[in-house]
Amino acid sequence: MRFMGMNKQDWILFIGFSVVTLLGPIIFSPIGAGYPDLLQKFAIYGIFALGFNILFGLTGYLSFGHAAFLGVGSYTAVWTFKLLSMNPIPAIIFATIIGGLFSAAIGFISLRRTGIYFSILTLAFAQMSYNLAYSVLTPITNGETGLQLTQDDPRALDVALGRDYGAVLPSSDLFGIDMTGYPGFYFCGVMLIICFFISLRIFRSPFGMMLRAVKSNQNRMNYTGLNTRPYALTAFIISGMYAGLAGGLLAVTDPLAGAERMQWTASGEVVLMTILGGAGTLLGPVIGAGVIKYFENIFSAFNDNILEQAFSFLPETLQHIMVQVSSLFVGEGWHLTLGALFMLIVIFLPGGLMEGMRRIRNLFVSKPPGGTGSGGSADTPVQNPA
Amino acid sequence: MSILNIVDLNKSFGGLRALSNVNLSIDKASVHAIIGPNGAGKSTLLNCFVGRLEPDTGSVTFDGKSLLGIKPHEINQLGVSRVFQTPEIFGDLTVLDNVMIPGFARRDGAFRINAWNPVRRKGPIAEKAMAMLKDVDLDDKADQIAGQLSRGDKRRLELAMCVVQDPKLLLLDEPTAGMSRADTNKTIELMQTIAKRGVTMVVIEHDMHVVFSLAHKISVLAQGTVIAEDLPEKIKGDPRVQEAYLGGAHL
Amino acid sequence: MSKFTINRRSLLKGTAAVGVGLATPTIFSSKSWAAGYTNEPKGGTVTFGFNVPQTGAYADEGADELRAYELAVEHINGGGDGGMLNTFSSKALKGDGVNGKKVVFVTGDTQTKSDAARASAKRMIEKDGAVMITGGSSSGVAIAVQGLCQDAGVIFMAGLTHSNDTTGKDKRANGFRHFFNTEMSGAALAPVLKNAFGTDRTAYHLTADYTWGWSQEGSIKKYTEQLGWKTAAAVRTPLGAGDFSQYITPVLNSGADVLVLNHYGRDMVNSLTAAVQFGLRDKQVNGKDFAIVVPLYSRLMAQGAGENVKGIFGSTNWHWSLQDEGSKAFVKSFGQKYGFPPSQAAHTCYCQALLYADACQRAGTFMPSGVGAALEGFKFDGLGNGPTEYRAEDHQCFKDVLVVKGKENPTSKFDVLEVVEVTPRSQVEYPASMLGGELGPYNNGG
Amino acid sequence: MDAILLQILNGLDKGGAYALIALGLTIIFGTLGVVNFAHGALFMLGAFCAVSIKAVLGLEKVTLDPTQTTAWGTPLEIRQPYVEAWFGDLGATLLEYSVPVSILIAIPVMLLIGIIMERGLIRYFYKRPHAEQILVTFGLAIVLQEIVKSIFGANPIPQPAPDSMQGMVDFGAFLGHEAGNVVYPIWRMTYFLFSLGVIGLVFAFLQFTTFGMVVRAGMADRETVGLLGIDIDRRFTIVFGIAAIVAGLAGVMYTPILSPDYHMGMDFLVLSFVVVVVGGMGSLGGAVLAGFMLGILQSFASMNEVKEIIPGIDQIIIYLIAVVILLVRPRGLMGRKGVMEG
Repeated sequence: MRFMGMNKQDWILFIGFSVVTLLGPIIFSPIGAGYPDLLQKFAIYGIFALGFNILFGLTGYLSFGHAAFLGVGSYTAVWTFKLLSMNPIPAIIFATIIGGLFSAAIGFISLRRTGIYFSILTLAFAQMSYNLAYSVLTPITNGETGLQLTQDDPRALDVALGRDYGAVLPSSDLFGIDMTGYPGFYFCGVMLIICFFISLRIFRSPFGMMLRAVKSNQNRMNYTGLNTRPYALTAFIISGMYAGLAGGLLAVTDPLAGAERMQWTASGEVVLMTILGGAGTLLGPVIGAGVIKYFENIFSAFNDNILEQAFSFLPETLQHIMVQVSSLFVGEGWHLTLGALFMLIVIFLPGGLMEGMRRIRNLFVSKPPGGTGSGGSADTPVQNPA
Repeated sequence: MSILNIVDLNKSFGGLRALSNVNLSIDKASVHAIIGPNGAGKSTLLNCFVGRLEPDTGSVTFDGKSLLGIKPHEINQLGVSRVFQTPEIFGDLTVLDNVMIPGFARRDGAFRINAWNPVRRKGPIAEKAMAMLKDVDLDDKADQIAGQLSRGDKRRLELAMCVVQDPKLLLLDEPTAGMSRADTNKTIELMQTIAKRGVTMVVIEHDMHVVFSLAHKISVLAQGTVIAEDLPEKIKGDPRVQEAYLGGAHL
Repeated sequence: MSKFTINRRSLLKGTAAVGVGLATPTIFSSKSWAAGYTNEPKGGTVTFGFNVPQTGAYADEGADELRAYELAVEHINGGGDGGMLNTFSSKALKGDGVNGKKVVFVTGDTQTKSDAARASAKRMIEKDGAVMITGGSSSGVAIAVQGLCQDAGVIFMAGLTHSNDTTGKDKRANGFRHFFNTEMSGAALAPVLKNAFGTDRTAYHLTADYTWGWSQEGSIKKYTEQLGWKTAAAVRTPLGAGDFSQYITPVLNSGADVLVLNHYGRDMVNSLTAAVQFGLRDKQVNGKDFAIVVPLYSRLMAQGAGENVKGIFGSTNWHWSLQDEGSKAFVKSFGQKYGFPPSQAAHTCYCQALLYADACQRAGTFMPSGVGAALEGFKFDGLGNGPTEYRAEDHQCFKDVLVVKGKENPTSKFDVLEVVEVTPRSQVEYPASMLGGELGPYNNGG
Repeated sequence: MDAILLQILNGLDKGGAYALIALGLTIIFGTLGVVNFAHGALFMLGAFCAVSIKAVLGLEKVTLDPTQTTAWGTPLEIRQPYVEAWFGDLGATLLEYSVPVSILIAIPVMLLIGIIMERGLIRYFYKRPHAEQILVTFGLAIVLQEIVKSIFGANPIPQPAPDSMQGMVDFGAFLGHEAGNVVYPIWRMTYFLFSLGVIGLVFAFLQFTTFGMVVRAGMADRETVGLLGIDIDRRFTIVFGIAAIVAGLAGVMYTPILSPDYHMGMDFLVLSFVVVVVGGMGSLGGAVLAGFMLGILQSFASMNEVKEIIPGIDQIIIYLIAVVILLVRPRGLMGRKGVMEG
């Protein structure tokens, strides 16, 4: 019934998730998303959103500054490449640690306030980081151009191990496997699976329960002998580490770190991913991240030619009209579709896409009578929406 | 042998004197009721025990330790639990979760990252929580979301959340306010069982039926001072109390 | 109850097996391995990737770039009136595509962000099989995408990018730039400024606080100080500052008599609007007329500044009012298709598409090293800028630079700039070693 | 000294814009409890009211002259604005004063937009969590700006002030400084005075009318006011409309200072939230105070003397102030306890 403390349903969820992730190149190619870069982005932003969900979905603290940790992770990883080694392992370890330290500092100050005051504090810190990275901190960040590798980087560890990349610009590789293309995706995919597993454990654990309690009633928590601040701070740091890792992976698959990763719009994006998918659910944020990245990369690429082909079965005038109308929503109009999608989701599916799936499932599967009272339910974990 | 000692407690809000020179001593394993008309300072007094308000002068000692200047969660960890006038529960969580959280708080202290092993329905904390829910007749609603319970159920749930911690001192702020007579009686029974386990209780209550069925000792607060403190039967006849309480009418 | 047995080791093994099993076929079928170079076109078509800003502040410029690319593809494939193909000095392209293959294209949105631009370029390379990426409206993006193309083994034909770094510090073998740079702007502007304002001037710089801005500020300072001008101050302004008035007020009593606005796009529109509003255009300082200079002009953006551009000097890569045969052919072809004249961004992008196609045709391959060799040192004419050379040492085009001035009496809303002087190529040339950087070897991918 | 005086003036017109946007935002917070991320879009719509009105006034009669062609081969167009053709000099003046004229037209238009927005969308979100309010209004903001982009393009559109208001005032001379040292553009002074006027009107409206009294009571305690049997719904709609008007007017008048483009609302969004929070959620006075304070501090931080001491300070000053104020004063300058803390 149980293995490593997890019950059957959770194992099915986890294994299903892993299989879908690893089969990504096949599953997503019919919708035009089966190429390495987008798959990498799915996995990386999935990690980012999973981490953000641990903070926002569980404790309810709405941070508007998480992009800062993503950016710090990227810078750390690129610097690790430059100074130590092109192996991605040290890079992501440092990215995660630095992301965690940075979030500890910002979280410690920001968590002195709650509600929108907290949100604005995190936003302010992230915007300061962004503005400084873009200009004054250029020696560290290389400003607008972004931090890049160069041929004459020291790479102390690689040199010590006698590795020489010759005259070409090195790219990161895991013991000889190049981290671009599909191998890069599998590296990110495995990280996503690990992060999902950790997230699953947190959701089902007493710690996760405490984080939900923080969201539900801080007053009662205090009078129950629980100190809320360290719980919220831990969640903040964990999500900062997830963000740092995601930033590190961005640099692993593409060794360039730009300041705009830290802009408030990037912080807003992860909020939108999480809410779009379903805040507080396990799978939702990953799905939300996928949907937004899909729109950004695929919808924006539709141009009039593609549309004309798509509607070529129609008579010419009708085809023309259809192309005109739909071109408002794709290509350069992809933002419009995204905005409209946010509105529709929030108006009709406040629980995000996960709620939509639940509703669809409920249409087909009638609810088991008597709820959880029947056989084997003693082993189900505390009711948590997956 | 007293567990809670309050000495010369004073608290003013602006010019208003809410508490003046309050002295109280609560015996271990007793039920001590504090009664008094509205605005007498009962809730202010309670808030001074649990770190919600800081008194101007005076001392509050529990089990030999001062309760002043420390945070609510630290006071709770010393063994003081509190039931609020309007139920404070975790509305988004299930009823069972609500009762398990205090269990974890008792086992793990104010903060512990226990993030790897899942919460299970087996094991001492869950079993104790279920037993507690049975005591308050909520065991069949264990999987409901607590926020959807009726008001009376919420109050009993909050009581369960406090009792499951095995507190040394339980503070109750009008535990039966707004309850039906039947519910009130059930609650009285429940509190009597708890009292029998040796839990010290301080009850603020308006309902004299509740007070006299539970209290071993009663203090009467009026205009911020204790005007009487005695056994229930003596308080009943005390003219000062009747004067303060009902302007002379008999209880 | 079923027994749920699975142990960690077998789980990992299984997962890994699935991963490898999946990866193998896709890796071999996708790119490289079997081919000689990345995305070698196998069928009857060859794919170009047009990566332009479609959202954000440069969306209009991006849209104009895209129009130019569509026009170029049409002309390369033999459609339309042939545009500048008729005036182009190289006659390799016959209007039947490139190397016998019809040109098709894919588009993407850079959002004027390095990350988004690279993601979009990667999609074109990994999914759509693009053999060349071109476009863009900012130097940061150009450098980021250029680096990516170098790694992936495709050619990058830069769009509008003006920073020295693109073909200087950050140059790459696979990258080529037709557009001019800040160094050339400085060299071209200096003599004109000397004629207009004399040699006894004090300049005050407002500079967008990022690499392009610094590059621009450095070049203008260098050349004006050679003239004998003094620099009162060089103040960095945040990108997208909106209202620039707080940076303009200190200019008023600074003693400077020239204001140099090292801004582009919206920042240029806003800072210029504020400067004019504070009366700087009509001000007298030290007995001289105060002057404003905008080193890099864009006609599209000048429209946004409206009447404020009148009489203000700057430089530009190309302008539709030029009267050479190439420019006339391009303006006619573009204007008849879209109803308005092309911008300099459209021009440079059109040229880049043509130059790339021509080089492929001459090289007889799309392999980057072959195409690069055909472009290196390539001398051509008839594309609107006079005799031009793609310098082999840094892959930078050298050609005449236009010095322009905001027109006092425009005849239409497109007619906002007038050409003051065409600075000959010889005056704006500099040694390739001056800007540093290493091209490195070509990368053919594969 | 003159430099400082100039930066104070500068901060005042900037602050005027911040205060106007923040005022509307905080009214919506205070009364409706809605976090309106579409407020920047209202500012942008106001600016585009001015653009549209100028476009309508500037509609041109196009005559084709087949004898001449443009450089791109189409017949030369001879254009004359209809208003000039019809009304002569009056028409020319109208075109000249299109920005002030826009104010009159922007008021009903923005009211209408506000009412449609509130009735059509916002009212369904009064009781929903803040995160959902943010998402839906953010989505709305994107939709609005993309629609504007598809009509007007992405480039800034110049919107000059009338000729008579394009000069400078010698402010220093009033104060006995040397003439010509402290001069300030007339339009910016006008903007500052205009913002004061609008702020004054809003305060007077809330202070001296019964409607305003109900709204203020609603800000203090919504539930109780609802219990009094007052039709609070209809009033909320109007409140939203007023906030839209204030944002719109701020936008109309700002166009000669900043050529409007579709993205300007987003640029002001973050800033206006910072202003509101620094002032204290739901506090009208706080919003105005914080608006002017941040405007002036931003101007000071941009001075070369300051930037030499702390490089980059002008890039972060607003956020730095926000952090400091929120740490020292938990609810901003004038915020009340319990508002938006959940």
